[in-house]
Amino acid sequence: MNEHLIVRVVTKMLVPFVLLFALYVQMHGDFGPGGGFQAGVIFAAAFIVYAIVFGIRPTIRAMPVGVVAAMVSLGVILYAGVGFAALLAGGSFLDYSVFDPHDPVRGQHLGILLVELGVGITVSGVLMAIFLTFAERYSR
Amino acid sequence: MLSGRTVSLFLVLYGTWLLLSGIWEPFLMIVGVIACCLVVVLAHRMAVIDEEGHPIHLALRALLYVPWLFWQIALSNVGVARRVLSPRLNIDPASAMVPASQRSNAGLVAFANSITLTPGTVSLSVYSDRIHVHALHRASLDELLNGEMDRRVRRMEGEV
Amino acid sequence: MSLALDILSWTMMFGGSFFMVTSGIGMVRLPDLFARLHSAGLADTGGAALLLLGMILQAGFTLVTVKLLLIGLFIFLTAPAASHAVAHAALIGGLLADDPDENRRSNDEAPRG
Amino acid sequence: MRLLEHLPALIVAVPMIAAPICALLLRTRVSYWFAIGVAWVTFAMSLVLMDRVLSEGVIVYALGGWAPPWGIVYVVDPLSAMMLVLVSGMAAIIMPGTLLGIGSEVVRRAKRFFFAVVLLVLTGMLGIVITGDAFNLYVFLEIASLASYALVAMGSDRRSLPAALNYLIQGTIGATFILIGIGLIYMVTGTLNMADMAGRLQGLEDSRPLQAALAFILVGAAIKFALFPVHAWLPNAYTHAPSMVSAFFGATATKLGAYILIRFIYSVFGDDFAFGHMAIAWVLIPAGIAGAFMGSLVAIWQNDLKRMLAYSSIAQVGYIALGIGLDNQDGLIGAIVHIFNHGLMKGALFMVMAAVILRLGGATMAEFRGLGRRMPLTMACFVVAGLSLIGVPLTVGFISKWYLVLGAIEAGLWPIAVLVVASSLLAIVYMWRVIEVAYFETATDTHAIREAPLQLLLPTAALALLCVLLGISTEFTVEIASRAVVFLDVGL
Amino acid sequence: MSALGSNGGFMLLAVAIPLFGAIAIVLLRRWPNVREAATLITGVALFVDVALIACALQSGPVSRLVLAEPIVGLPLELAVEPLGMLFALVASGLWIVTSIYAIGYMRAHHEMNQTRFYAFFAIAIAATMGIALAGNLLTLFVFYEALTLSTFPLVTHSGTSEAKRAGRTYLGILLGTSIGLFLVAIVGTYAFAGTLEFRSGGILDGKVTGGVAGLLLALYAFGIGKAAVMPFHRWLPAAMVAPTPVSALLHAVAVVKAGVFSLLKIVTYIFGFDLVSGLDATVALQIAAAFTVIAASLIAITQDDLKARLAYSTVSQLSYIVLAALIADPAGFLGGGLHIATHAFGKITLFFCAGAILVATHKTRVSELDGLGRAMPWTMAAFLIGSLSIIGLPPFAGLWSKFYLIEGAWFGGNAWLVAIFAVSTLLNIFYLLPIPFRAFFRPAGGHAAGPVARREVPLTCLVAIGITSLGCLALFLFPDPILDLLSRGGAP
Amino acid sequence: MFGTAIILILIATALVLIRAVRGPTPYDRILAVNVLGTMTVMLIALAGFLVDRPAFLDLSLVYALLNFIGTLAALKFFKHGYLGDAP
Amino acid sequence: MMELYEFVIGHAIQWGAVALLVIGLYIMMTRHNLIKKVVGLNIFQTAVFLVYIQMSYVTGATAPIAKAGQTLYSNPLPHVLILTAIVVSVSVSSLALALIVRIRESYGSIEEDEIVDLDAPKTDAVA
Ligand code: NA
Ligand code: NA
Repeated sequence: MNEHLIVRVVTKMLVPFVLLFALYVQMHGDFGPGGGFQAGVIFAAAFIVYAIVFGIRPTIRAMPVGVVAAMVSLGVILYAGVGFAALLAGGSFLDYSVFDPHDPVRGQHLGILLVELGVGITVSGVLMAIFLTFAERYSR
Repeated sequence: MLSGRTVSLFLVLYGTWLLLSGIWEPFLMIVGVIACCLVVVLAHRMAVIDEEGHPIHLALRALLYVPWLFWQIALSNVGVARRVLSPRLNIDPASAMVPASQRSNAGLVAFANSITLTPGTVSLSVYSDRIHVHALHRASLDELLNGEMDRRVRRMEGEV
Repeated sequence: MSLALDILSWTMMFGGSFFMVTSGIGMVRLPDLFARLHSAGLADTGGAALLLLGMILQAGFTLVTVKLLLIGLFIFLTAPAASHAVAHAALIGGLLADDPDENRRSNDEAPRG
Repeated sequence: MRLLEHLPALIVAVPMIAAPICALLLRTRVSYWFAIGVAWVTFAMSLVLMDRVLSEGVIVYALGGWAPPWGIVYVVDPLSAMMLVLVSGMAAIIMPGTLLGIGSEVVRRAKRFFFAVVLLVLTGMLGIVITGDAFNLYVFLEIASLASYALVAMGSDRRSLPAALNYLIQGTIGATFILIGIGLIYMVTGTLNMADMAGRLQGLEDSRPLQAALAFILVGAAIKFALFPVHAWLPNAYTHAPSMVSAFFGATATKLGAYILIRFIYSVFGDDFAFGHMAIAWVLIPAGIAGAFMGSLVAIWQNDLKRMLAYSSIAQVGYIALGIGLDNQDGLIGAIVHIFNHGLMKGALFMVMAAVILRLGGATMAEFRGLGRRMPLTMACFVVAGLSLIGVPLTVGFISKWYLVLGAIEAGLWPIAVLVVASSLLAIVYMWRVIEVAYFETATDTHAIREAPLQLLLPTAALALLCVLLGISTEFTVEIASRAVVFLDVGL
Repeated sequence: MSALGSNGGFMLLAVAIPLFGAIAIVLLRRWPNVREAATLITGVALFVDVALIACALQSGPVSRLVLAEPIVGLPLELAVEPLGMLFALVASGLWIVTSIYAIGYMRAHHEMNQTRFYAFFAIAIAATMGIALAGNLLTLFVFYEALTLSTFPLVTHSGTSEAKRAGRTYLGILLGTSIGLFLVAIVGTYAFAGTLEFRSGGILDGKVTGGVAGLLLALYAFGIGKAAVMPFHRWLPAAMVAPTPVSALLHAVAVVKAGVFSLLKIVTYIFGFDLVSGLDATVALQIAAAFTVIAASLIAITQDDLKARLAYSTVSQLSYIVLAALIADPAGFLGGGLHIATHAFGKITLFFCAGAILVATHKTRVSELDGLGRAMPWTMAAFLIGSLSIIGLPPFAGLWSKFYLIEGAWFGGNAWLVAIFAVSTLLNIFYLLPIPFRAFFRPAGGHAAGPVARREVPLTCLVAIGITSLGCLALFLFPDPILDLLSRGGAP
Repeated sequence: MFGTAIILILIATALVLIRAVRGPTPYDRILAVNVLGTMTVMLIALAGFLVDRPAFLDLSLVYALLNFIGTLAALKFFKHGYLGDAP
Repeated sequence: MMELYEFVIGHAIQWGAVALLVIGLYIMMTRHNLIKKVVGLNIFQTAVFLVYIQMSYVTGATAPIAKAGQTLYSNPLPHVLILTAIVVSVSVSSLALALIVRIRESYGSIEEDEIVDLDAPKTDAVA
């Protein structure tokens, strides 16, 4: 689709802002759970639209496959790791208030932020991985 | 790497971030810087920071063009709605080549998208010097062939 | 003032909905793909814009407005690109009856997009 | 130790964090050992939890320290403790054999991730069992299901792919039904906590959404549970999945559908509503009996033994549904005990398939000719587990059938009692075909076939042994099932 | 009482000795002579053990021995009562004789897999001891199934396709009836009575309505397939393919006797005479049994195959005991119990003779036996003794059991049964006596013409035949010990 | 008033659905689904106002993005038969 | 007036959900093309989103929200639930598509009946 001028230009303009929006959702998601999912989807969507318009090879150049695969695992590890950290800090599993003994609410903020980050990384990793395998190998 | 365009992209992104955040909290502002840096790095790796992907040079003059375009969109919306809703379906489809005098790809895209955005005309195909346009009614095509939109877009590109 | 705003926003949203429905009618009534493309434009531009404006008036100047504007900006950027992509694909697919480019399939001059 | 208090969370969290770590381990062998360790640690945790539940009563653990109505709670009662032991125990027992078992049965490029996905399944299954939050249950259900679809698809036989896709489609329909049901209850009660739901449902028997919710959950769970006539995903999935996967699923997967059904009927809706108001017995009992017959009958005609076992699973699932449908203590004890006992038998039988496929490259009647002499120990395990499947006394199968028949008679359903045992006679036919071929016929080829390797043989033998031990001493299974039934407040 | 001094310890030994014997037989498989010695030693040890139990029973109270508790409140336990004692004595005694016979027969007949044969034979005896000493109905059922499974390899011993078919029939009917009907009856009994213990006067009286009791009784009567009440008798003629010692095991020592023994015991100790005699169903079942008596006799007359004729004779004779049970009074109990013993001695003699004829002359048909009395005088004399005993003519033991049966029928108000017994006796004469008559009084003719050489069978076979024939006589002369024993059981 | 708008848009959605079902060319369907997407974006936003949950706006923005991607993917896939690089 | 809206919307959504359920199931059952089946599955799952959207309208459905100060967070709200459901739905679809890719690689077809035919000679006949 490289010859497709309009789509190409529009996509180029779009991609940075979509990525930014993903990070925005990620970082502002801590006022209610669920932000990580959205962020992950949006983040991956940016790469997916890029891959559709420019092809797989440039996409992999920007985001190597190994990185994508590691993202999946690292996100989950981050998620569960925060839970364990809470345990070790003396709270119950996923009890983030222990992260800041003086201000439990801040602790909760931090905990949710990290957990959601884990979710976001995993979700985007999974989606990208699936798209890459799908697009790489499927032809009608 | 750190071209003017890159810096510009960073600033625009950060502005958007602040606007979206709406909270002047140091933590989020710092996170915003990190986030924008990350995006710029990724955008750079994806090679989208160029005059096509970040046509900041058009921004100022676009402020003049956009209101006119919106007015055109409003007018043609009403027009197309009337045609669609008229009992006998008052349409007369036609397609033709419309000359395009823009010099840059960004300008060409702006022109083509403007055509598509105004209901009643759709850009079918873009060539370096002309755009293949389809219209719901011959009248819209004739109006486009006047060349006013072409001129205004080229003015946005900056006249030589 | 608030009442006036309400009326204005109500009108806008009603207008937007009207364009949406008109777009839908056009999608059904119009005879071929290229004609329907214009009808789709009604939803993307008049419909979406008026609805968003109506909502902005309801929201006042808040984060919600910023997001509504963002949605509008996004639609105005991507909708024509999508429409064009469909139209272009259909053109290449040979769906246009009075195609002026006689040499489309002779690779004389490949369109740039 | 303080960490003990957090066991309800750890038992899910440990496999959850272990799964991605396992994926990051680049060598298959390393992740294999890692997964074995995790499975056994989980198993140990489930035993400790069981012990605590039996001695101290129900454990409620609030995630994040938030009290029940706001946060997600994990609840360990006798039933969930038993399911935890079953799931983690089967994982622990089966895991050591997997590396050999998947040798030729998993596509090469999937091997690296095999163990990570297995741990993901484990996470989801344990989560389903332990959570006290309805929506959380759905999420865990999907984690387990997605990973399960992937596991089935890892089979090296290309037929595993359409099988996995079918499993995916039907499984998703089931899960979606459950999700709709949960949504409807949420709509009526405004809570996702199952205990809260039960409290707020009092007096709402005539609520349409509630009735719809029960119907949706019943159908959804039935699909997950492979209850006749919504069992269609199971035969191909179990046949074409790698045998070790079939062993694990055969022992656990459908059981979770049963668990979800029991959980919702007794812990959320209450049996007055489910059986009195909605008369779901009229669904469960006929479907259970029909499934028992249909599954066994079809099993008789199978040439591929994995497929035979798969159909046998459908039959066994019928018994469990029947036991639930009887709505009395003994019936439910029978169902719960059978959930556990069938896990042991099917686990052992599919492990035998894995061993036979490893040595002979297939598991059809042809491979089983003369197997009694070629792989005597493996076949001995097969016979023991097979007798148990038939329901011969002194095996676990007898115990489950005893309670099912007792429940049927207590419910005044004599014909059902007769049908239960009559259908188990069909099991004699399909098991005996194999035993006959293995002991009375001689192999057609003359290759020297060695007995199964120890990693496969020991777990198989352990399961077969359990089939007998737990058939003689039922302190563990029946005792816990009885407690579960008392706790669920059944038919009192 | 010390553990071993109590008859509890002896009861455990009664089950354990044959099992250890089986292990010894397998371990000694390389030395046939030692192996056979092990069989005999085990047999003697068992008999001594059982005799010790009998002595203990004579002198002291009965203790119980709990082996395990597979179902809460329902242990596997051993206990001794007179009827079971008798059965244990008969079975363990005849096992020694059968072993002696088998040693000669198996070697002379060049059978394969003799180790397997002796081992499973011993296991079957262990199961029989379990049946005889079962302390409750569950225990009885467990050993009943064990007996079925352990005799399967014996029935299919030759491994031919005919044997395989016979094995299928054998297993199909026995497992089918036991799981499909017997088990249902047991669970039903448990559901109503809350226990399965054998108690004087029964456990069901007053707990169930007449309809349920009738249903249960019917389930027992047909569910105990080993009693071979028509239409579930086919397995017995089918099992004729087995080697003769196995036939002896089936017809005299263990299997069919286990069936009628169970029925007698259930009527006596589960139902109680009062309950059974008051049931409408009893009459119907009596008719079924009476039909079996007559029909099987008629079929026997038409059989030319010697073993098949004897098999149908057994079917007929078994229903005598079924009728005895259904008469449900002390005289019937006495007659039934006695008939277990007398028929055992008579029928085992006949089968030993049939086996001897086969080994010596390879003849299996009645029509081929003309003139054989000259070649095998001892064998055919024994055959005559066995026949007379079965018919019930003096001076042989069969007289007593028939006497008590008729007495029970007459005084129990079932005069029509007396007629049945009379007709059946006539039929007995028709199908049994012609065989020795042919052998002694018809000249050898047909294809096997020519001078008849004396061809007796191996000495061990002859010894065995002699012992059992003498047994028939001895039981006629000294029936008192048995009658004493039996009269201590039965009515409360 | 949000309710009215929602009902009207639902009507429009139904009309577009007719086109999506009727086709006749794949381009017609793709176009219809694209318009459907735009309408859904508006629906979600309006629903957010109706139930006073501003978070719905994020959702509709995401949906708009997915709509765009979906249209491109469908076109490319229909035209070329692959999504990635030419095989 | 407001009640009327809510009634209409509530029921429109309800019937919409039912319609989607039925349409999705119908497609899944009648189509042989695997992609179409997955599309049907997606339509089917969309019904759930509608059910959960409808929850927002029903009075009393609002989840209990913790008191401020005690904690910042509330019980999962409908939109979070919908979002989760969407994520699940996307994952399921992706996995399904990935499977279809591999099916096409192995069979050269994504038509269910053709795939069944391709396996037919290999399937087990009754011995
Ligand atoms: Na347009
Ligand atoms: Na199963």
